[in-house]
Amino acid sequence: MIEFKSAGYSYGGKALFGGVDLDLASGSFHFLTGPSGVGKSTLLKLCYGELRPTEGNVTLFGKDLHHMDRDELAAARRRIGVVHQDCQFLDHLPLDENIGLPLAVAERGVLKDESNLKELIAWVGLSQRANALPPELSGGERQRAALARAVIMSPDVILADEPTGNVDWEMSQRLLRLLVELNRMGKTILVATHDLQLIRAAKTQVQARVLRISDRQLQLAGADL
Amino acid sequence: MIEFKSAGYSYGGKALFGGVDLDLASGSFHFLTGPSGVGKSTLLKLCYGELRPTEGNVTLFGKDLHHMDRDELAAARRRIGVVHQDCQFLDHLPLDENIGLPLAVAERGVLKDESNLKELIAWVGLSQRANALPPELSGGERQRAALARAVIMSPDVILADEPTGNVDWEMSQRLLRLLVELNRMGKTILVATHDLQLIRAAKTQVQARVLRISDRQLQLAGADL
Amino acid sequence: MSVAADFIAVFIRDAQSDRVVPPTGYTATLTLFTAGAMAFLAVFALALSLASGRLADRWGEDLAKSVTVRISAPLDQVAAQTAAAVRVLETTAGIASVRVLTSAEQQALLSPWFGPDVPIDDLPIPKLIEVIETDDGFDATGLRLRLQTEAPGAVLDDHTRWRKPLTVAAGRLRSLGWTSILIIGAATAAMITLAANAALAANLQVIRVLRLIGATDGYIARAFIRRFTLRALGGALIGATIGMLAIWLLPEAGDDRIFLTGLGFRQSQWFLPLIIPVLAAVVAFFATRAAATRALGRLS
Amino acid sequence: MSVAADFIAVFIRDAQSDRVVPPTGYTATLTLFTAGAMAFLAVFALALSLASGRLADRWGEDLAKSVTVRISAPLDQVAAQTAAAVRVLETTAGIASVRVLTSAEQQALLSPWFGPDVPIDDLPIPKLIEVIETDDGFDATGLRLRLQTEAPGAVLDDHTRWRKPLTVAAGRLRSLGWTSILIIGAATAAMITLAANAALAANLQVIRVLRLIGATDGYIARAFIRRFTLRALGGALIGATIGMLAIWLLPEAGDDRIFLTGLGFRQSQWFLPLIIPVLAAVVAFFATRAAATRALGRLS
Ligand SMILES: Nc1ncnc2c1ncn2[C@@H]1O[C@H](COP(=O)(O)OP(=O)(O)OP(=O)(O)O)[C@@H](O)[C@H]1O
Ligand SMILES: Nc1ncnc2c1ncn2[C@@H]1O[C@H](COP(=O)(O)OP(=O)(O)OP(=O)(O)O)[C@@H](O)[C@H]1O
Ligand SMILES: [Mg+2]
Ligand SMILES: [Mg+2]
Repeated sequence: MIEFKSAGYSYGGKALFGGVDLDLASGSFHFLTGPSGVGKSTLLKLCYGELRPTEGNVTLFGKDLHHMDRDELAAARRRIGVVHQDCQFLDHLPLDENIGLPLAVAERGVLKDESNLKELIAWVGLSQRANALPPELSGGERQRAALARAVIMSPDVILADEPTGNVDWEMSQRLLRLLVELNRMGKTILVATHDLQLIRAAKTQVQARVLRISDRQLQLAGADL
Repeated sequence: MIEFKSAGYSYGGKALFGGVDLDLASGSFHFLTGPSGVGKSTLLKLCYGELRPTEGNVTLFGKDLHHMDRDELAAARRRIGVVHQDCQFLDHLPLDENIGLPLAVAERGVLKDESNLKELIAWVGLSQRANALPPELSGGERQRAALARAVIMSPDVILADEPTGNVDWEMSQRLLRLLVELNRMGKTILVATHDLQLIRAAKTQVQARVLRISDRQLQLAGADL
Repeated sequence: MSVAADFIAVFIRDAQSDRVVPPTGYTATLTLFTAGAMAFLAVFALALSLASGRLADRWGEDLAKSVTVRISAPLDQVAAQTAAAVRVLETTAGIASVRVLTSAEQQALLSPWFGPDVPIDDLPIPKLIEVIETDDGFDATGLRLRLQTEAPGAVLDDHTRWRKPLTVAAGRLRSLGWTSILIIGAATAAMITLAANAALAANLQVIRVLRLIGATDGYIARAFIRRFTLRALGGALIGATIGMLAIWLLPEAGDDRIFLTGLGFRQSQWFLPLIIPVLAAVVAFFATRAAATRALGRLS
Repeated sequence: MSVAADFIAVFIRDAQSDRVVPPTGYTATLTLFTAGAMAFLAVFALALSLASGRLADRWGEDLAKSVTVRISAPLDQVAAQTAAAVRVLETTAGIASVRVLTSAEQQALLSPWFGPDVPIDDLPIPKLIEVIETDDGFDATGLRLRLQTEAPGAVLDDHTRWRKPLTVAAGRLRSLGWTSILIIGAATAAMITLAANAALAANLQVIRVLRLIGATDGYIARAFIRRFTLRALGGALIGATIGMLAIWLLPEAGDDRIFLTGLGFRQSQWFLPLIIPVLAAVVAFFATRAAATRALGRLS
């Protein structure tokens, strides 16, 4: 689905990482970890084309990011669900419309009354808050909503950046179960997190590989995780 | 310093909690916990007057929130350092100026070259990023910067809302040490978090009380924490 | 998408993308108001231009081409010299018509000064010949020379020099009007561009979110373009209508030979101000389109 | 803080609070440009008003109060009747001065029509008496009756009726100018208010952060007010200067008795357009102040 070929990224000269070879194969489940500021979010941004690699290549669905035009990129993004670290919403739309936004943008219509949407909102525990505006949500509620929005389109790939930073342990387990279930349905999943407990819990449920950025390299984490 | 007298809050009729009696005495260290959406951030907002209680009273530095005018509130806020859950910065100012902002606003001048500021920035591990604009920071870097901004003025009270949600375990221990040290210097501290590990780690270093919101009540958590 | 298709799309309701782009608040009102105020001013400038134009034209026709030849001669020679002068004039190239004023006409000319009862015929006052030039005009120096030999008492008197400044003034007023319209138009375009840019800048966050979840540039731009174009159109329509109403209500003095008592539109001219809202919409369309393209280009 | 102190504070540099409030980008340019364009238009409207005003005044003085009495009588009675009429006029209330035109003057009046060599004195044409009214004017009917008995050949001829429409036109043009100035002023105020509101709305996040870390309302408002006021002042200064330059460069025809060939300022009038930027600054100050107060009031 998404492939890195000796890809690297640097913000204005300062290389974050380089020579990354990575294949997010269909149906795979990856964790990405590493200390704060090491480049986890940056690597995720390469996966959905918010950034282009400053060295090497990144291929989305078989097409090189360097050669995709803006509309192709938009099309590719509709196949990728992303939970951003700073979960961004449209503050003037109620939560359910925000979660349904990818459907609206894909011009499949606003499916406010679709049962799938309602079910999903219930799963992340936001049924009570469906009509609230994003600024009226608590931190954890926003994070759950972001995850719901990322999966609503049933995308091929789901990228989640620190999806459980603001929720309690029980809720984080619940969100993890959602991701695991989607992975069992064949979705490709990549989760960036610093929460090692979450990774350990996941490994009991799913065959997941744990990647770690250190020394400007992407490494496979040892069995200690 | 900050006192709740049978205070309660409800957003448009839906009561979050009520009858809260709480005294954040000078030099005390409190944790506030509870599941996502239970009202932790709301309770903190009452502590610095972003919200006024819908029932009962909240007193800041001996003055009732209900009777404070806008300039009095501003003055009180200069004695309270806050780490907001969605760490907000001025995106057009570099990080060091953002961290020094409370000094500027208190009209004590922009102390860009003050050693205190530099030291603090180094403590939260941001020396390398001092000239970056906030949107160029990683999630964890923003959170650390927010904590630095909260303590720069050496305020009497420090309120931190989920200050370690986006940083790894080592960094969170480091930030905790900063708070503990400030508490030893006599500052009043209240940290809202869902990270029970952090609370446990803190209890080994400092005499902290753990509060929990549940059943719309503020309760003292048992010895299990 | 082609420009034309884009423009037509502006007028097709799209509830969904209208909802996705947040209300643009003050910039929206600003656009509406700016378009309205500017259209109002433009209507007045247009009326001023048209009225001065009418005036300049009329004076141009009535006066610029009118010349008088005056015969001052002893009473017994007047008739002969007049006839001679008329012959000369009739054979001069560039003269359309020649007419000797009657006593009654000459009396009418004098009456403001001397009252209606001057016995013109008995007086040794000059005879006047009215000459209408062709568009090409005639050679005044040559004519003067010929008149001197044929009718020594004839004096060629060119009225244009009395009236010229008035024609010039009318022309200048007209160009002042057109210049104002140009300035107003340019200012409106600039203001709408800036307002659109401000709205886009304020909504950069929204645009970023939309891009990130896979919205195409067209989808995002459309909503902004539609909003600003319709707002400029609406505002300009309101402004132009109020302007036209104001002009229609202006008291109209009968004689529009006199300056600006007839500051208004004549018949079909009433349709001219209606072009203003159309122009405003077109300007807003291109301004917002350029602004949106630029803003989107900055996002990945 | 008092309004006056607030206003003065605008002109005191405060590098720190200027830095804290983010650059307002397009709304800033918009304000600058709006103020400039509107000031430019206002200068022209002012020039138009002043020129028409001058004209109306001059015609008012020269013509509205000038009346002629015409003595048409047999040649031998002219002198006696003229003297009688002058006596009557001199004793009439509301008449400031009375003067019999000399032959030379009468000849000058006639020369456009008859050439310079009419032998006025030998002709039985009427004698003219120029009468200047006082501001209050005189009773025309009463005067006519008295003249009829004392000097039967005297005819009171009121020039005002010939020139009145011109005076009316000039007056109307002047009020058109003033109306434009008012509309331009109101539109500018509205636009600056809206631009300030847009800027505040776009910066709500910044304002919230500042409030949360303990900034007072005054501190926050000051930075916005200063910015918009200075921008309106600067823009209007530029616009007014360009406008004045344009008017100064207009070719000036000599005789400003003729409409608008003298569209310009006279001596001290050149200072009048300089009031425009001051007014723009004051308007911007109050507009931004109100907008900031409102925006801040919405935050806790
Ligand atoms: N736009 C940018 N311009 C310059 N530097 C940037 C930019 N974005 C991020 N950085 C820097 O690049 C580094 C990596 O950022 P990134 O967000 O990828 O970290 P991260 O691993 O996600 O960290 P965290 O766990 O704190 O979220 C950080 O030091 C950050 O300051
Ligand atoms: N402005 C608002 N209007 C209406 N409801 C609100 C508003 N702000 C918060 N809420 C609701 O109040 C509840 C408590 O919010 P709060 O932010 O205090 O929760 P929290 O305990 O901090 O949760 P988290 O751990 O997820 O941050 C939530 O359900 C939230 O949706
Ligand atoms: Mg990150
Ligand atoms: Mg919270």
